Amino acid sequence: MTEPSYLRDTVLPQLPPPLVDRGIIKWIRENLFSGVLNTFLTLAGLAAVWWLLAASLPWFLHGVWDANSLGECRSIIAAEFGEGAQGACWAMLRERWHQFIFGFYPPEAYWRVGLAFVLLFVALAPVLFTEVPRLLLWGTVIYPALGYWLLWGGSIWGPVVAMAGFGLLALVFKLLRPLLGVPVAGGLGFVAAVLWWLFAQGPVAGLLAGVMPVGLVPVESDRFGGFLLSIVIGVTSIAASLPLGILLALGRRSDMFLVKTLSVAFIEFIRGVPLITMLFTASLLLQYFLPPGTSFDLILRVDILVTIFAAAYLAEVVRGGMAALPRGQYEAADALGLDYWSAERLIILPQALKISIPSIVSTFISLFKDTTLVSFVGLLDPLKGISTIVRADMAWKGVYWEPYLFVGAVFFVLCFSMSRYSMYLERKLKTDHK
Amino acid sequence: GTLDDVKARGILNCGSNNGLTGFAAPDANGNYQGFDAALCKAIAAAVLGDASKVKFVPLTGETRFTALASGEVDVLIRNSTWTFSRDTDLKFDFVAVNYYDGQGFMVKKELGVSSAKELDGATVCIQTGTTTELNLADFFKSNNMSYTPVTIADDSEGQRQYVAGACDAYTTDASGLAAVRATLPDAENHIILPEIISKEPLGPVVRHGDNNWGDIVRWTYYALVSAEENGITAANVEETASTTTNPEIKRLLGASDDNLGAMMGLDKEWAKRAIAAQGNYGEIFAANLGESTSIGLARGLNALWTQGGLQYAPPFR
Amino acid sequence: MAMASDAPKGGFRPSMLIYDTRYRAITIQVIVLILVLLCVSWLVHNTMVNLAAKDKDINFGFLWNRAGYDIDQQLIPYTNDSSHGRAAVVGLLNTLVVAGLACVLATVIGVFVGILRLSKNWLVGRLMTVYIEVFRNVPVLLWIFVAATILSETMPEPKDFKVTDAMIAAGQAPKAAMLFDGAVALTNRGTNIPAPLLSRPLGSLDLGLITLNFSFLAMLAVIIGSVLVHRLLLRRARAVQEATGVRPATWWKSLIVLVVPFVALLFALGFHLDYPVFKGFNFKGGINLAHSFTALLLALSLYSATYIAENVRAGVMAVSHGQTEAAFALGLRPSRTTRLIILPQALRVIVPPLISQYLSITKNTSLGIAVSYLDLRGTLGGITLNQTGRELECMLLMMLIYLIISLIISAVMNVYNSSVKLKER
Amino acid sequence: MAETARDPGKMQVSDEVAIQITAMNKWYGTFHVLRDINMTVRRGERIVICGPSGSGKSTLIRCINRLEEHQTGQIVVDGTELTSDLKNIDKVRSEVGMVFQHFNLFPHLTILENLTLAPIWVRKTPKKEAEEVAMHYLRKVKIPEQAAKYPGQLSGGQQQRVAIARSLCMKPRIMLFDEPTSALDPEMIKEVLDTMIELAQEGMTMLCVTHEMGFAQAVANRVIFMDQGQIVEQNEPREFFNNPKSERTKLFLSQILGH
Amino acid sequence: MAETARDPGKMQVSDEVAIQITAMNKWYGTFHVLRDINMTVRRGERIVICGPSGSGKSTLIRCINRLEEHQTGQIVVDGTELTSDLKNIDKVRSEVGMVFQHFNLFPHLTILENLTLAPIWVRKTPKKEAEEVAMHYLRKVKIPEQAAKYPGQLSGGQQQRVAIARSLCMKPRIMLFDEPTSALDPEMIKEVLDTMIELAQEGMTMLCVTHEMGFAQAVANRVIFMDQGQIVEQNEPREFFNNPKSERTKLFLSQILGH
Ligand SMILES: Nc1ncnc2c1ncn2[C@@H]1O[C@H](COP(=O)(O)OP(=O)(O)OP(=O)(O)O)[C@@H](O)[C@H]1O
Ligand SMILES: Nc1ncnc2c1ncn2[C@@H]1O[C@H](COP(=O)(O)OP(=O)(O)OP(=O)(O)O)[C@@H](O)[C@H]1O
Ligand SMILES: [Mg+2]
Ligand SMILES: [Mg+2]
Repeated sequence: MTEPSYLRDTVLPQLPPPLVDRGIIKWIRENLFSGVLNTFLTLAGLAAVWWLLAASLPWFLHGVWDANSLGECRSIIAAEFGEGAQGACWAMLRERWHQFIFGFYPPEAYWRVGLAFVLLFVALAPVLFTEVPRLLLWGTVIYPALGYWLLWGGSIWGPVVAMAGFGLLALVFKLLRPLLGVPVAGGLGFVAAVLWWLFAQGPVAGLLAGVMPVGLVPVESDRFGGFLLSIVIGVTSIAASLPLGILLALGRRSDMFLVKTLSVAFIEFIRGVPLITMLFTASLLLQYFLPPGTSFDLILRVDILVTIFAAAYLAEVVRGGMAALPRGQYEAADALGLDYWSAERLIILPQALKISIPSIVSTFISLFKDTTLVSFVGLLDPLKGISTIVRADMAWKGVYWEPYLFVGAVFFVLCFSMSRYSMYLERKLKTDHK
Repeated sequence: GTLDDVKARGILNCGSNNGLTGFAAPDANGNYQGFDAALCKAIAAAVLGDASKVKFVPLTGETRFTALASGEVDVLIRNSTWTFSRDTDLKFDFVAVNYYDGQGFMVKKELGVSSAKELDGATVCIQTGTTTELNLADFFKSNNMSYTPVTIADDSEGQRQYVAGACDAYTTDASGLAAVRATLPDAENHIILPEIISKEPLGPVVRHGDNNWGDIVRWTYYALVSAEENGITAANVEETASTTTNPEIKRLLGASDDNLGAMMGLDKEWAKRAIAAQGNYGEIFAANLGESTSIGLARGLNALWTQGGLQYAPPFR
Repeated sequence: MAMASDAPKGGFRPSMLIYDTRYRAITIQVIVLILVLLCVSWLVHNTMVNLAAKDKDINFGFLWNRAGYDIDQQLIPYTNDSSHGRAAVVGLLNTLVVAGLACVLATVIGVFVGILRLSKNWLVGRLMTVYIEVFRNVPVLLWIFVAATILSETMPEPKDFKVTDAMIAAGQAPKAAMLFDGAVALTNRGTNIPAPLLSRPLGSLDLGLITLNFSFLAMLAVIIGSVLVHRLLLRRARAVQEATGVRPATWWKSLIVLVVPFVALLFALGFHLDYPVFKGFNFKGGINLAHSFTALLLALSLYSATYIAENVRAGVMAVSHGQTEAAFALGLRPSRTTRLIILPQALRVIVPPLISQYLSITKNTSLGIAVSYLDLRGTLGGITLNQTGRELECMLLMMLIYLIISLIISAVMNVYNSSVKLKER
Repeated sequence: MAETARDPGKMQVSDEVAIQITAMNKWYGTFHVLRDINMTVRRGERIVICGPSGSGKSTLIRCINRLEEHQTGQIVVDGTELTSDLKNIDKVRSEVGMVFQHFNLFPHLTILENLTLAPIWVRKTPKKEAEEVAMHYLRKVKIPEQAAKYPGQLSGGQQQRVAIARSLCMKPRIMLFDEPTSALDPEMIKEVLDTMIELAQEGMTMLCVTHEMGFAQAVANRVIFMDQGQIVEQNEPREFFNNPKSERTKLFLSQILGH
Repeated sequence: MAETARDPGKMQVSDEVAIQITAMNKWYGTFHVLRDINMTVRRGERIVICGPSGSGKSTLIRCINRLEEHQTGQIVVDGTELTSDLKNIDKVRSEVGMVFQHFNLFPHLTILENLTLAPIWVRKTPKKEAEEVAMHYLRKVKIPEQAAKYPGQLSGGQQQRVAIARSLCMKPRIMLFDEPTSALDPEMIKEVLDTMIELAQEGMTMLCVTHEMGFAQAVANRVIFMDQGQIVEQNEPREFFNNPKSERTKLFLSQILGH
C-alpha cells in the first residue's frame, strides 16, 4: 500500500526555538555547564584564574616606579602598603630600560637604531606584499649595507665598497653565464668578489673616504646588547642563511649522489646538535679552524654560526616548499627549453619561497627566541646578559621578577604578533590569484 | 708582539667579568667599573696614553681562557686564580697577584654554626666551572665530611638561592662573600666563617711566550703598588713628579734620566699615566672594594707589606 | 637489425664533460668533491697549525684522569675521584633522564591541554589558548629561570620541617609538613622523595666508564618478560573474541601478570624504601632531586607541551567529522569510536611532529646550563672542559654524542612513518 | 537502467510502521531548519526525498539515527522513541544503516576490516563469522577481490559500494542514503545505483536523499519533496513527476529534469 | 566541428623528415614501456596517437623532447639526434613545443609573463619584441584581453589556450600535445580543439595524443594506435576508423566510440 499523496500549500513561518535553546542561558549552559565534567572543568578553570590573580595581582598593584634603588622601593612599599607587603620595583626599568633595548649603544645614536628598524620594514615590504611596486626591491638589495652603516657607523664608503663587491659578483656572473654556465660563472664571480674584498676593499674605501668623507660616529659591536642584539643576530642570520639554505635545499633535491649526500649530512649534522654547542663552537673552536691570527668580533662569529644553524633549518623549509610544487612545473620549464638554473630561479624558487614564507617566519621566531642563548658565550642578550649586569649594580642587586617579566613581555609581543602575521599570510597565500 | 698589536689597534682588549660587583660590572651608561676594571684602565693609560682606550670583553667562566689563548683579548683580568696547571698546562702566565683571596663560607647566624668543620651534611651553593668547587670537594674530603652541592651559574643567582634558603652555606671567594653580605638587608644575621679553605691568588693573565707584554702588565701593576708605598696618588702624581727628590720615585714617574719605559717599549711617563688614571693601588681598592664602599672589605692580606699585608712591589731600578 | 646508431656514441670529447648529461653529473660531483676536500683539508690544516702554535695536541687521554669535582645528581656511582670520562657518562645519563622525563611529562600535559582546548567548554578552551600562546611565544630559557626562581622562592626551607622538643611540649606543629604521610618533602632546595633500596642486591660489575648493575638488569628482564607474557595474554583474549565474539575481561589478569612477578622479585631482593628524614641541616636519606633538575624538567615540559598540544589538536581535527559520524551511524559508542577510529588516524598526524618535538626537547636539555644542571654539557662541555682546557676534544665529543642521540630519534621516526603510511592509489 | 526498472508498487510493503515522525521541529541556533515534520514510513517502503539545496533533507534523515538532535516533536524508529536516552539511541543506530555522500570509509582499515568492525565490536559477532558475512556482502556489491585493499586504493564507485556493504553487514532493517551518488563520476554512478536497486528489490526499507530521478522512478514507492525545512508534497513517483501539485515542486522539477 | 572539417589530405605535407624514431626502446626500471618503436614524421604532418590507458602514449611523446630518456634506439628530431648531449637537447627543445594535459602554466606569473618568459630567457629576445609576439599569439587564441591576469583567474579552456600560445611563442617547428582536452569540461573542449585545428591548417607539424576522434577525423593525416608499448596499427584516419585491421584496434574503437 502507499501513503496518500500529501500536499502542503502554506509555507510555515520561521519560528523561534524553544526557550531553553535561546540566548545567554543556552550559551552558558552549552559552553560552561553541559554535563558534570564540563561543570567541573569550568569550576576548576575559575579556581585557577582566581588563584593566579590572587597570587600576583597585589604584587603588580603595589608596583613602584619612582625610586633609585631596590632598597628604596622596598621601603616605599612598606610605607604605603604596610610591613611585609610585596610589590614590583619597576623603578629599575625606568632607569635601565634603555639597556634592555639597546645594550650599551650610545644614547645619542638611538635614532640610528630606530631608523634602521623602520627601514627594515620598508626593505621587507616588497618581499612580503606583492602589491608594493617592484622598484622598491632595490631598497631591499641595498638595505644590508645601509642597515650595517646605520648601526655600526663609520665611513659610508666601507659598506658601499663592500656592496660593490656584490655588484662585481653580479657583473662577472652576468657576463660569464652565457659562456660558462651558472655554477662556473657563479664561482668565478664569487672569487672576484672575494678578491675585491680582500685587496680592493680597504684601499678603495680609504681613498673614497679621503676624497669625500661621509660618515657616522662608529659604534663598536661590543656596545650592542639587549633586544637590539637579539634582533640584529636574528635578522642578519635569517637573511644570510636564506641563500645558503636554498643551495642546501637544491643540493638535497639533486639527483647527484654526492651532492645530495653532502647536503643531507650537513643538514642533519646541524639539526642534530643543540644551538648552544654551535655557540660554544663560535666562541671556543672557531679559532682553531681559521688561519692562525684571524680574530674577529664575537658577535660576528656567533652570527656566522647562527647563520649556518638557521641555514640547515631553512633548507628543510625551502625543500618543503619545493616539494609542494607539482611536477608539471618542472616539466613545463624543461619543455620550454629553460636550463636547470633558469628554471629554478624563474619558476621553482619564486613559487617555493612564497609558499614557504609562513614557515620562514616561524623559523625566524624560534631563532629570535633562541638568541637569548648567546648570553652563555658572554654576549649581552636581554634575558640573562643585561639582567646580570643590572643585578651586579649595588642599587639593584636582588631584583628578579621585574627583568624577567619585562623581557618576557617584549618577547611575547614581538613573537605573538609575528606568529599571527604568519598565520594571516598562510591564509592569504591560500587564496592568492584566485 | 702583543704590544705592537695593541698600539696598532689603539685600543686594549681586556677580558673581564660580565657582572661581578666591585670587580667589574658596567654601570647604567655601560662603563665598566671595579677593581679589575681599574687595572685594565691603568694598563691602557700606560700603553696607549689614554685610560679610556679599553675595550672590555665580558667573558664567562667557560670562555675566558679560550678568549685569551685565541688572542681575542690581550690580557685577562677576571678574578682568575693562579694555579699550577693553568700556568703550565694551559700555557698562560700569571704575571702578578692583584688580590689575595681565599675561599670561605657564609652561613646564616641562626644555623648555629661557628666553624666550617661543623658543616657536615650541609647543602652548599657553589658556582660551577671554577676552582672553587675543586677546593670544596677537597676540603670536605680531607675533613671526612659530606655535603650536597647546589650548583649555580653566577654570583647573583648564588645570592638569591642563599637568601631564599636553598642552601645552608654559600661558598666563594671571601671577597665575593663580603660583597654579598654587604648588600643583604639583614647583614647582621649572616656570618662569614673563619676558615679560609684555599689560597686564591687572583691576578692578571697573559699568554705564554710574549714576555715583554707580560712585563708591561706586571710592572704597570707594581707601579700602582709602588705608588701607594710612596704616597703617590692620582691627585698628586703630577706635582710629585716635578717636586720629588726620591730617585726611585723619579725613575718611576719618568722624572729622571733613566728611561724605564723604554726597556719595555713604552715611553718615559707610562707609570705616571697609569697612576693618574685611577689612582694607586690603595685608591683603587678603597674606591671599589674598601670599607667606605658598600662592599666594605678590609685590606687584610692585600695591605702593603709595610702594613702587614702581602702586597709588595719589587724595586724599580 | 644492426644498430647504425651505435656509431656516434663511440668517441669521447672533452666537451662532453660539460655538455653531456651522463658525464656532466660526474664532472660536477668530482668538482664538488674536490672543493669539499679542499675545504676540509684547509680546516684540518688550520687546526693543526693552530694546535702547534699553542703547543697543544688532540688527545683524549684526559678522559681517564681524576675529575676532582662533585656532581649533585648521579645515576651511577661517582665521586670526585672518578675520571672525567665517568663524569661525562654521569652527565650523559643526566641529560637522558631529564630528556626522557620531559618527553613523557610534555606528552601528558600536551595531550591533556590539546584535548581540553578542543573541548566545548568556552572558559577552559580560552585558558588553554592563553597558556599555549604565552608559553610558546617566550624563550624557553625564561621559563627555566622562572621555574627555578619559583621553586626556590615559594617552597619552605628544610628547617621549617624541624620538630623540636619545645614544639612538642607546646603542642605546636612545624611550619611545613611532609606530603604523602612523610614520604615526600618539598623544600626550597630540592624535592626529597623516598629512595628505593635493596637489602639483598645482586652486586654489580664495574667496566670503567659504566657499571653493570645486576639487580637492575634482573628487574629489566622481569619487566620485559611480564610485558611479553601480557602480550600473549592479550593475543589470547583477542583470539577468544574472534572465536566467540565476546572479549573476556582481561584487566585483572593483566594486573597479575604485570605486577606479581615484579613484586616478587623486589621482595626477593629485599626491596624497601628509604624515607627522607630531617636531620641536622637537612633531610637525610631518600633521594634529593635538586631544583636545577626539577626546574629544567618543568620548564621544558611546559614549554614543549604547548607544541604537542597544538599537534594533538591538529591531529584530532585532521580526522574528518565524517569519520565520527560514520562510526556513530554504525552504532559504535563514543569511547570505542575514539579508540578504534579517531586515535589511529589522529596518531598518524600527531606522531611525526611529536617525535621531532622529542628531538628538540633532547637538544634543549642543554639549556640546563642556565640553572647549572650538570648534564652532558655541564660535565663534559662545562667543568671538564674548563678544568682541562681541552675545548676541541670536549666540544667534538659532545657534539658527536648529541648527534648520535638525534640520529637515533629520527631513525625511530622514519621507521614509524613508513609503518603507518596510508595506502593510496 | 531499463532492465531493472519494475513497477515499484509490486515490491511488497507491509503494514508495520518502521519510522514514525510526528510534529518534529529542529533549530540550528535560531535558524528553523525542520518545521513541523510529520511522516510515516512502513516496513519495506522505499522513499526518495528531494528538494532544493539547503531545504533540510540531510538534516531530516540525520535526525532519524540521531546524528542530529531534534528539539520538539517525536521520532519513533521501529518502536523505539529517540530521546537523549543512550540505550535507545544505540538500539536505533544498530538497526538503521546509513550511507553518506562522501563514503566515510575508515582509511586506516582494509575493506574487510571496515566491514567487520561494527559487527565485531557492536554485535559481538565472532570474527570468522563476521568475515564471512562481510565477504557475502562484498560479493553482492561485486568487489570481493578488493577485500584486502585499503579504501584509498579504490575508485569512488567502489568505495561507495563498500560503504553500502558496510552498512549491510550490521543487518539493518532500515537504510538511509544521503546523496550516495553525488560525489561520483558518471560511470560510477551506475554501479552504485545498481547496487541500491538490487537492495530495494530485496525489500529493504529505504530512505534515500537523491536527485537521480531515474532511480526514483525505478524503485521508489513514494517521493517526498521538501522545501525550506518542510515537507511540501509527497506522492507516488509516477504522479509526482507527471502531475506535481505545488508550484514549488513544478519549478524544482522543471529545473532538474531540464538539466 | 563540421565547419572546420576539411579533407586532411589537402593540407600540405613536405617530404622533409621532421622526426625519425628508429628501433627505440624504453624501460621504467624493469618495466618495458616502449617496445621497438619505429616511426617517421614528415614536416607538416598531423598525427594523432591513441590507445588504451597505460599503453605508453605519453611516454612516447615525452621521449621526443627528452622529458624522458630512452635507452636504446635512435630519435632524430629535425636532424638532431637526441643523446645525452645537453646542446642537442636544448636545440631540440627550443624547436619542439609541448602542451600538457594539466596546462602547467606558471601560477606566479601573469599570462603575458608566462608567454614571454622562454623567449626572453632562452631565445634572448628583447622584452618588447617578446611581448609583441606574445600578444600576437594571444590574439590568435582569442584571449588578448586576459594578458595581465594570472592563470588562476582563467577558466580551464582559457588556460589551455594560453599554454598553446606559450609554446607557440617559442616559434616551434613541431608541436606535441598530450591529451590537451582531457582535463577540461565539455564546453571548454571545443575552444581548445578549434585553436588546434587552426594551427593544423597553418601547416604546423603536430603529434597529438587524444581521444577526441572528431578531431582526428578533421585534421589528422595519420592515426597511430598504441597498445602495451607498441605501435599496433597506423593508417590515415578514414581507413583507421572505418576499417581497423587489428583485433585490438577494433576492440578499442568500439569502446571509445560507444562511449
Ligand atoms: N551544523 C549546522 N549548523 C548550522 N546550520 C546548518 C548546519 N548544518 C546545516 N545547516 C543549515 O541547515 C539547512 C539545511 O541543511 P541540509 O544539509 O539539511 O540541507 P540539504 O537539503 O541536505 O541540502 P543539500 O542538497 O545541499 O545537501 C541549510 O540552510 C544549512 O545551511
Ligand atoms: N615515472 C614512471 N615510473 C614507472 N612507471 C611509469 C612512470 N610513468 C609511467 N609509467 C608506466 O608506464 C606505462 C605507460 O605510461 P604512459 O603515461 O605513457 O601511458 P599513457 O598511454 O599515456 O596512458 P594514459 O592514457 O593513462 O595517459 C604505464 O603503465 C605507467 O604505469
Ligand atoms: Mg544534504
Ligand atoms: Mg598519458
